[in-house]
Formats: sequence, C-alpha cells, structure tokens
Amino acid sequence: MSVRVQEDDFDVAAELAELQAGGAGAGALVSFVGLVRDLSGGAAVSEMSLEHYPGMTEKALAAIAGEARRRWPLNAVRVVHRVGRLLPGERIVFVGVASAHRGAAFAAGEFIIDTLKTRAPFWKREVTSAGARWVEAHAADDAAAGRWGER
Amino acid sequence: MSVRVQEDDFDVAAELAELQAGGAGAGALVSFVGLVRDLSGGAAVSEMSLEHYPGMTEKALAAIAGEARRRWPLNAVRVVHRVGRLLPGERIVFVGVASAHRGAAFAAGEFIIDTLKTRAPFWKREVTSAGARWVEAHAADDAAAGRWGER
Amino acid sequence: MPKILYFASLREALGRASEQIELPPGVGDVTGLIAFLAARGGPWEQLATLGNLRCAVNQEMAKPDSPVTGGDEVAFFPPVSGG
Amino acid sequence: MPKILYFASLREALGRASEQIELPPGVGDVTGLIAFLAARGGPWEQLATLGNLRCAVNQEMAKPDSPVTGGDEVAFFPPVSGG
Repeated sequence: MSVRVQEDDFDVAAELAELQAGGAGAGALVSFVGLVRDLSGGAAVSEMSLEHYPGMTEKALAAIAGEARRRWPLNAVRVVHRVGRLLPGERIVFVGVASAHRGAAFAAGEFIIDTLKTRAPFWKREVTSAGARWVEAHAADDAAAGRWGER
Repeated sequence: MSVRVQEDDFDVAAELAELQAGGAGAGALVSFVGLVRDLSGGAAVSEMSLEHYPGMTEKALAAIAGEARRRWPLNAVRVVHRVGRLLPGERIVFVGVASAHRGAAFAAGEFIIDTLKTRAPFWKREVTSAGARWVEAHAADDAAAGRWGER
Repeated sequence: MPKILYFASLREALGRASEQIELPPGVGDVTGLIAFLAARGGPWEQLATLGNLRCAVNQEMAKPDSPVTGGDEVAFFPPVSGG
Repeated sequence: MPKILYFASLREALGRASEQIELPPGVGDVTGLIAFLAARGGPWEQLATLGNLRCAVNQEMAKPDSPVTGGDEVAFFPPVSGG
C-alpha cells in the first residue's frame, strides 16, 4: 500500500508497474486518473491550484486505502495526489488497485476515489474567464461517497 | 473508439496517452488490465494460450464498445486483447475509457470487460502442473455480464 | 456451400478447424445444420448433445432457429472464456 | 496552547493560516473553541454561522462535541473538493 502527495506530475506507467509488482498473484489491475477539465460550470478554466493539509492528507489517504483493503480482497493499492498549480489536461490524481478478481478491483477503485473526494483535505481553486474561485464540494460527490455506507 | 487484437504485448502508458488524447474534455480515465494468473483452481499455471475467431472478434469488440458509448457519455474507448501464447504475469487485455465524469467511466469500463468475457470469441487453454486444459466459461462471468441487462 | 468453422476444444475433438459443405436439401437453419453434421456419427454426435454449444452465423451470435443459407459462414464453439 | 490552522477560502477570509492560542478557561470542545474565536467579531463571526464548516482535531475529522485540550492541533476548513 502506497499513498503519496506531491507537486510533481506522476508517471502512470511507472505507477501501474509498481502496482503489478506489488500485487503478486493479481489478475486484475484497475486504475483511475483524474484530469483537470478545461470547463467548469460553462466557464473556460485557464489554471487551477490545489491546497491541502500536510500530514492529515497522507493520514486520510492511508485510512481510505486501508479501509478498501479491509472491504475487498486486494493485493495492492496505490494513491498519488498532486497539489499546487495545475493546467487543464494535467493529471491530478492516480488510484490503482490490484486484485485477484476484477469485480473487487473496480469496486475498490471507485470506493477510494469517491471517498477521497469527501474525506481527504484537498481544496481546489480555479482561475476561469469569470475570475478565480474556490470550487465548492459537489452534492454529487457526497452522494457518490454515501453509496459506500459508514465504515 | 479503437479495438485491436494482437499477439504482441501492448504498452499501457501509450494506450492511456492515446485514450487521453482522443478524449478531449475528459476528467476521468479508467483503465482495466487483465493479467495471466499463476494459479488456476489450485494448480500452478506454467503458460496459457488464447485462441480467437479472427474477424468476429473485432466485430464483437467494436459492438461492445459501441454499446458502452450509447449507454454512457464517453469521450473515448480503447480495447486491446492479446491472443497466442502467454506466460503468468503477462498482460492479456486492456480496456480504457475516458469520460467527463468518473461514475460513467467506471461503469462503462466494468461493463466492457464483463460483456467481453461472455460475448467476444476468445478461448483460453492453460498448461498447469495437472496438464493442459481448455478453461471453461465461469458462471461468475455470466452473472457479471447479466447484471448489465439486455441491450 | 456454407463455410463451417470449429474452435477451441470443439476443433480439437472434431479434428477439424473448417470445412466447406454442400447444404443438403431441407436444411435451412442452425438446428437443421447441427442435425446433419451430428448424423456423421462418432465425435460429431456431440454437436447435438453438448448443452453449451455456441453458434455464430456470419460472425454474429446465432440461435437454433437462425437461418443458414449457401453463402453463410457458420461457426461452432464452446462458451467463450477470454479477458 | 492549541495550534489552530485555517485552510482554503476560510484561510483567505480570516487572513490567517495558523495561530497558537491560549485556551480560555471553560473551553473544552470544538463548539466552545468556535464560540471563543467567533467572539473576535468581524470575519471571525462566520466560524459560528457557516453551515458547512469542517473541523479536524489532531488531523482526524471532528464533531461539535469533540474535546479540545492544550496540546491539540485544531483545523477549520470548508468542505473538501479534491480528486
């Protein structure tokens, strides 16, 4: 299990290779990559920045990954989340899960990103043609995380 | 939309880069990689081979990808499936989906691999310590594909 | 003269990957073709008895009553197991 | 002397990223700390009025009745929006 928070971009191929290497016996690798979208509420996004709570972020990510490992039979979990300034099209987050079976890998991957969106202390600030603004939490994210129930 | 059947291994990073390039405006990339497991029914697998039905395979994969695009708002879909001789740990199949939103990307990715398992003409033959045998279709695969209902 | 293809364990059991046959009079669908081939006896009988035999006509999954005509490509195979 | 941290839009609104305060007598939980800080007036009042204020104590999500003592690290922030 590996969780990282960093300003630099990550190498998806390297993350998947580590995931596979760390997940001996796995038959399924599921990855999620979140990208900076070029539109937000109809306004063109020129850049965004991600603030976080150093220390708590890593703890929250490790807790979410650990919860996924308790819920599903997983061989390996990797989470990388970027912070700082990001441009449209850039990668924001990587979630990788290895399991013997694909159903568990898909479910755990979706659980991790859904839960991260509501429990990990990151805040997005967008610069759009309409000015800069802090992105509000989405009700859809709360609903998505709520699907997974209480721990 | 791209579907391929090939003997050669594929480069996951290149597939993801193409997926992202072809999915302008996407905020979510979900990928699935299926690997040859080193155990099958408790027996050690030394190698396997995948037979397919040239022509029908590509049609079936394109039909499944097309169905996914009708069901979910997707920016891009890529499927690569290998055939021929494969060793434990080797990649068998890649499914990549790009969408504006992660829920659609996860659902479509899982739909494609679940449906591929029951509708695309591939047959696995394993060589284990107990001898060579054709892998029977799994009831679990039928159940997984059945979840998605009729088209 | 439909072209018939056999795959995987069925190909091995029948010792044949493909053949081109003359469609006999009265055979117009998958069920009729299976009965005609099974009548060859020996390993061919399993075409009629296998509970999980799959068939494709012109590379689309077919049903027992799917029509078969002279120019078709018909494939028989066990349930698929890819991915 | 708990350490208080403020993040994102709240940090901007309060013009402060962190501070170290003397915990006043009688303040023993998150609700009490919020009341104490809101009493500073001006922008600080929003700590008491924001419907979606989030709080963590020692880097774990906290509730209004979560205890706060001298050595704690307490953080206030808006709902998270990462990923």
